[in-house]
Amino acid sequence: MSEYLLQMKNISKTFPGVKALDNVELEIKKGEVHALIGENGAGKSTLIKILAGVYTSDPGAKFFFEGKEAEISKPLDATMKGISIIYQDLSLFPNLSVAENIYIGRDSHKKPWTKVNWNQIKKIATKALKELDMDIDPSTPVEQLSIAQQQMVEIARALAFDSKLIVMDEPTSSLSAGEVEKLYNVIDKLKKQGISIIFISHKLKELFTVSDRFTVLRDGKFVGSYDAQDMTEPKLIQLMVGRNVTYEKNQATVEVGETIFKVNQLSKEGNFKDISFELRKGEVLGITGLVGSGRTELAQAIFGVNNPDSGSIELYGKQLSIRHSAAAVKEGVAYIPEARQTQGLVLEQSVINNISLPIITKLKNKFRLTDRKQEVKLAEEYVKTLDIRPALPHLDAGNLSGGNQQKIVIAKWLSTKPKVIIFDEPTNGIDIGAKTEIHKLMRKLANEGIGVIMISSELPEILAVSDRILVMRHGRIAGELNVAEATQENIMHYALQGKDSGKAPSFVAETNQMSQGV
Amino acid sequence: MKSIIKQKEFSIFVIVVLLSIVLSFVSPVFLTFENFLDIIEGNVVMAILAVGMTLVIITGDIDVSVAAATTAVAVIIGSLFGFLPDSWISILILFLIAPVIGIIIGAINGMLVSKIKIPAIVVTLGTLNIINGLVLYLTNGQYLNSTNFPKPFLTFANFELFGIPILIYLLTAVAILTWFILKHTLIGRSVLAIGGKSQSAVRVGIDFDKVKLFVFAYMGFLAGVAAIAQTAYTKAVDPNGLLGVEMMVIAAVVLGGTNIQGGRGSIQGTLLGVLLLAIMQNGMILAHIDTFWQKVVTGAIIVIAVSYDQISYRRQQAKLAKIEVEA
Amino acid sequence: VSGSGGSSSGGEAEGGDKAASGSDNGELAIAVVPKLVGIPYFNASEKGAIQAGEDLGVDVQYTGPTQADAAAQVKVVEDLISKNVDVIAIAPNDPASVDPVLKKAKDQGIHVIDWDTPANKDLVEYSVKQIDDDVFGRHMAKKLVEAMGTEEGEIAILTGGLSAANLNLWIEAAQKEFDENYPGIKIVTEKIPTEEKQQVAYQKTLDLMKSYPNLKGILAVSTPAPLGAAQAVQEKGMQDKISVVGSALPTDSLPFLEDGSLDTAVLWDPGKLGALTVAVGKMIAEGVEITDGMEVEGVGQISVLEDGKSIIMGPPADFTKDNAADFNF
Amino acid sequence: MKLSKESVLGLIAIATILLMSLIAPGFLSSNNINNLMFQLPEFGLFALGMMVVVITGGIDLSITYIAALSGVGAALMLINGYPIVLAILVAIIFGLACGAFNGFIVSKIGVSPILVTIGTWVLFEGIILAITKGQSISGFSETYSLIGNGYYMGLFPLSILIFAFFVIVTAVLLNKTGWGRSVYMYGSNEVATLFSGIRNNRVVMKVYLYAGLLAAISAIIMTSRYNSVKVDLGSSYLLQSVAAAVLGGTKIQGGYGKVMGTVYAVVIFLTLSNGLNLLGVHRAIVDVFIGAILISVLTLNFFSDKFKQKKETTKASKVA
Ligand SMILES: Nc1ncnc2c1ncn2[C@@H]1O[C@H](COP(=O)(O)OP(=O)(O)OP(=O)(O)O)[C@@H](O)[C@H]1O
Ligand SMILES: Nc1ncnc2c1ncn2[C@@H]1O[C@H](COP(=O)(O)OP(=O)(O)OP(=O)(O)O)[C@@H](O)[C@H]1O
Ligand SMILES: [Mg+2]
Ligand SMILES: [Mg+2]
Repeated sequence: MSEYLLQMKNISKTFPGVKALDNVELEIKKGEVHALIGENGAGKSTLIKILAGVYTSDPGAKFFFEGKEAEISKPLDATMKGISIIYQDLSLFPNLSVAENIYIGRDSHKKPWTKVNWNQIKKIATKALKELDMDIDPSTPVEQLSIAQQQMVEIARALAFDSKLIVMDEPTSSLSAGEVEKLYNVIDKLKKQGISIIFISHKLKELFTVSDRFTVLRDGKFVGSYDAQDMTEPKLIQLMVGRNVTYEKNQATVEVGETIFKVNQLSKEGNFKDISFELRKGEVLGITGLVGSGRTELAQAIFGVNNPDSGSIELYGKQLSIRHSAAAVKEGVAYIPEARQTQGLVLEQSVINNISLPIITKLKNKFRLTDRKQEVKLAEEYVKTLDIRPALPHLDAGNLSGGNQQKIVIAKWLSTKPKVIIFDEPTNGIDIGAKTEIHKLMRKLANEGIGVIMISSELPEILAVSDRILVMRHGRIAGELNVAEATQENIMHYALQGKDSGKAPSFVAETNQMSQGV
Repeated sequence: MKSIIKQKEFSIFVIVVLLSIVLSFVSPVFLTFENFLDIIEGNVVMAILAVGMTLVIITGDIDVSVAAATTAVAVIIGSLFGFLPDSWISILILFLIAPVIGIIIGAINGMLVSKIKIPAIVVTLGTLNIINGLVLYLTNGQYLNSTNFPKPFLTFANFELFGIPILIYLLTAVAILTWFILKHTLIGRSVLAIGGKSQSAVRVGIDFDKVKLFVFAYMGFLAGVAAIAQTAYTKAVDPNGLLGVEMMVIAAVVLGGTNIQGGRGSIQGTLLGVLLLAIMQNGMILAHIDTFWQKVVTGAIIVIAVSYDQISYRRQQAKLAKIEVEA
Repeated sequence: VSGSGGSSSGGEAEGGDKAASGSDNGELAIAVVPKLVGIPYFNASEKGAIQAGEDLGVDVQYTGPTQADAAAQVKVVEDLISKNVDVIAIAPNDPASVDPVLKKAKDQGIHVIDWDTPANKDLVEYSVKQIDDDVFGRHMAKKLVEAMGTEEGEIAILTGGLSAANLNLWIEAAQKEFDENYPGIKIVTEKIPTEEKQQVAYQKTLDLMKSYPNLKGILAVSTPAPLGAAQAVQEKGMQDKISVVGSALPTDSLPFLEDGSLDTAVLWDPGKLGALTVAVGKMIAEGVEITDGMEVEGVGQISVLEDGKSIIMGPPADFTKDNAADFNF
Repeated sequence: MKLSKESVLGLIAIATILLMSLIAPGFLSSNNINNLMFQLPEFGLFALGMMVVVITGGIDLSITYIAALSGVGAALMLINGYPIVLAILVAIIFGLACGAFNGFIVSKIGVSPILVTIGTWVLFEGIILAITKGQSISGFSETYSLIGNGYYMGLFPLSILIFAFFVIVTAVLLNKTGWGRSVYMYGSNEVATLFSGIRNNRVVMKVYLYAGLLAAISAIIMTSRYNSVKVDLGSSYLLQSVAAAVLGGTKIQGGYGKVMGTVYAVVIFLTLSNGLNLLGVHRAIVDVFIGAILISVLTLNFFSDKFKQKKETTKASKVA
């Protein structure tokens, strides 16, 4: 029988507004670690969800498992074939114990009345946790774990199954270097047992350390599969991005002017401590750091949805007290959240209604009623200027692709004529084209004198766009760098300092927990 | 660190205990074994329904047709009484037929919820109207008393073991069975899983529709059992006897710490919830509270309890959100 | 007494279609509106009314709300006005609330009478009463004292609902009776509502017996209440210690009367009341004058009070273990 | 099929009316039309109030008891000889107070609406009992009774004009004001509105206040129409108003709901029950019909939505 464990042929997937996959193929050999790579939004997770039976692909797809043609129409089909998945956005049950979370799904094929064997559950769970040598009580409800611990539990679940194929969708995205190390060891062990692994990551170095072969996706299309030995980083990036490597530099073109925005000694218990920084006219301030370093919490504190315990904020020398997002809007502080689909947009409402939301109470006609004409005009303007596609402002926001959805969020906030905008992971899950547009836009805004803060976990992006860089670690500012002196290495140094940075100097790409979902 | 559930159960437990202490001071009879039995037996029907409702609410749904369904079954078995022989077979037959009818009603709800995706509250509101209407039309509210009940049924209804009425054993059986299902069977865990995070449930291959169908069918099953209990308790069939009970059932379940958004809940808690409402009713008269103020007190306690519960739940969540900050 | 009522049973079905066909060939249309449909008491009166309809050859339409809600009842009456019936006989849930709609009916030239519960005197041509409320309340009180066999002691009062007008009237009357003639009787607490449910009455009675250990009597008004009270007494074997008297139908009461857990059920034949209502309706529609002491077929001798409006069916019937079996309602 | 949910419902309403005028004797009699016009407002106002709450993803099970309580308020003023205006004012104040209480616990404490309003339902009922001792309060002035029974220009019932007024007000508030838009947006995704500078608490508070107001207006009409008030005034409208809102196309999870849809639904229910009564159908069967219609219409919606979604997906994927 064939050397291939799994073959997927002409896989396509259409979402409302997005052709996420277009005639993709994927071939996995027995006992290999196969890297699946591509930009954000390339379609990796979607492909995986199809393999998992969570999404059904558009007609015409073919699956071969262990040489035989196979059908995967529902998750159970995949499970029964010994395919287990580590989901990028996790698939845990907050209300259930670690033990049960690890075990659950094994019995899905059995009769509903099957008795659950708690002892076996405990045994299996404990064993799996041991392999990753984690010491957490298996009876802890998952909701009480940190994101990193939760990701480990998700991994432990995959190990606990006696799988033939384990898919890891950005498994290390929020792990500390130490935990990453453990995972590598496990992967080696699995390979020795002849278990195949599909490994998805944005960290190239990591990919080269673990993978035997690569499959590259670009904008939902299949680029090719290659052996690791005849592959180099630059070549890989070339294939991924389809054009020259890094983002073109985007730094300040105008003279950086006076301080417009100031944060003094901002603290919130269990979130961040003693945060102080300044933002000057004409510059883009980048904030980066590991996941859970408190960047989002900080941004949301400034924006008034996560009120700090102490500290103060100044805008153009004026003391602000923002205890609610409404106040933020009034003062001209805007926040573009990382969780686009849950916090950023009302998906089941029209593009128009989304764009006008923050200023809806101000769009009044002479009868002091909502001025629909003006509202529509506003929306159409932004659709034009930001080139939102499709240019149908009456469509529900949910029907647009990631990048265009993000543009709607931006339009929404531009409509408030803000003095300061905080972008939180602005390009997460959107394709390269939209990405560079957004970078240009941020720069343009800065040049117009609007204060721009960009939170990002993607170092190339940080280095490309920001003029000054704050690195956060465990809720504090660990360091400040000028882009001139900044390199991936010294940023990493600040971000990881004090922890065992082990190997894996590569950086952590933050997953956007909500952005996709079945 | 044990799960929040326990804590919620605990808080209601405290309320019950406090209330009992107060009542035992104002009235000597409150703490008597007899009074206790009366309280429980008087609320067996409510408790059985609440136990079923717990599962429904854990999956994040709701069923407002339970009282109607129970009445429907009661009326049907009432009309059967005429034909049943005066032998123990009758009891057997009842315990076969009643649950089956209940399951059918429940399954219809379940189908509409899981397959047609109509929100549970709407579906059950509809079936509530339909069932009540039909019952009223067919029975014309005709009230059946025990005269034409088969004798064995009356013996069954009055049966006591160690001075404890049979209905209390029935409730215990239902409670244990349901607890066991919820805690020790695959389907039971799936119920908790779906309530916890439906997306994950789908991903791990849990059959969403099947579980929902099960939950409503089981609710129907217990409605059938409750119908027998009701008939045995009142020794009569009164088509109007349970009007409006569904709301109190829901209140009891939620007071018992089951989260209306789904995912959390336990049988233990629900039983405590029922007990709380029961003690309140019982206490009203024992505590000589003026008739006209009793509802005010009941309403106030419900509002306070659910608010308190929500506040403590929020505190919990806030704690969980924290991240470690370098000193 | 029961003979006429007796014949009514079974005739119902055939009565149904006769009534249906009746409306076509221009018979008198008499609408009888109970407080609500679907409770035993009003079912019994329905039987009587329909039966009388057949006997008297009029088209009786017996319809009411499914809840004892004033708004719902007014709707029913309004729809009846649209149907242009000749007579509307109403048992108002909330007497005042039907004033406007009854006016409307009169303006349409529809004859309006009330039955079971009085509506606004100025609007109705006649007021058909089973019995005078005051007499009835006092009668129940007397019966209770009788059953208790002593004029001393604690009693409690159960009622169907706190907001039922006629029940409240009876209870007031009973209380008057106790105050005036039986000073030894102590009412331990405010009247206790039982939601018109036997089960609730049962539980409340259990609680009462506990919180008032030397309770001697229970007065239970509204038809399910006495049954619930009796059931409690029966189960606790207190037949000899606690007397229960109330307004209930004999057939329902039977099992409790037999063992003395219910001492006396006081009521009238609701069927007869229905029949009388229909008869009165027919007479006014045909302009027949109604006089005190006149014989009404199937009902018996009726009395008309001085006001010339209130028609009293007759004294209440006391149902005891000796006679209850003879009744069919 | 280009018709909106609402217009389809409108057609169904017309169909029901036609059907009834064919089969139900005296349905078209001026007198009966009158009845319908007098019956519409009180029910319609409840349904509108319920709809607004449901658009936020909530529900108000205390609405009819709010009405009864404000009715009691008005009644007490009237029988104590205060001027009508004052009585009306008190009724409205009571309604708003109850609404505020619900609104506070829902928006500030964050308890789920169904629980809050089950609690307040019992609570308000209790308060009424405590005030009225269960007795009905009645006997108001002729002038007051005009509100519910009077005509405008001898042609239109006053009450239906009041209703029409509030239909328009509700439509304007929902579709032409920032609050209204926020209500819909909140109903679809309250996190997003919070992250867009919307004060969710106020939006929700106002929603329950508005429901309270409409309940109070309904109470004024009812008390005037029935010239009396009692603890269970209008209680039979509770579940009906939820049914009407949902049948009207309002999404029980929130985010969608149109005034006209609800009005059509109310018309359908009223026509149905009125017609069936004229036909001499047993009252109970009317309930059965209401339940059946509710479920079958939603089943239809389900399939048509499914169909529509398919089309949209393909359309969108083409343009994208
Ligand atoms: N449920 C969904 N509905 C609509 N569009 C979706 C959905 N899930 C994914 N998409 C879109 O499909 C495209 C591919 O998404 P996918 O998550 O597969 O990318 P990815 O390669 O996993 O990106 P990342 O590296 O950020 O995880 C994106 O444009 C995304 O916006
Ligand atoms: N015997 C067990 N072993 C391991 N985990 C368990 C066990 N029992 C319960 N759990 C976990 O504890 C959490 C609570 O589960 P559940 O509510 O069903 O039981 P419980 O209420 O904790 O225990 P009980 O119902 O016996 O009081 C769940 O996440 C479940 O996975
Ligand atoms: Mg992905
Ligand atoms: Mg973040």
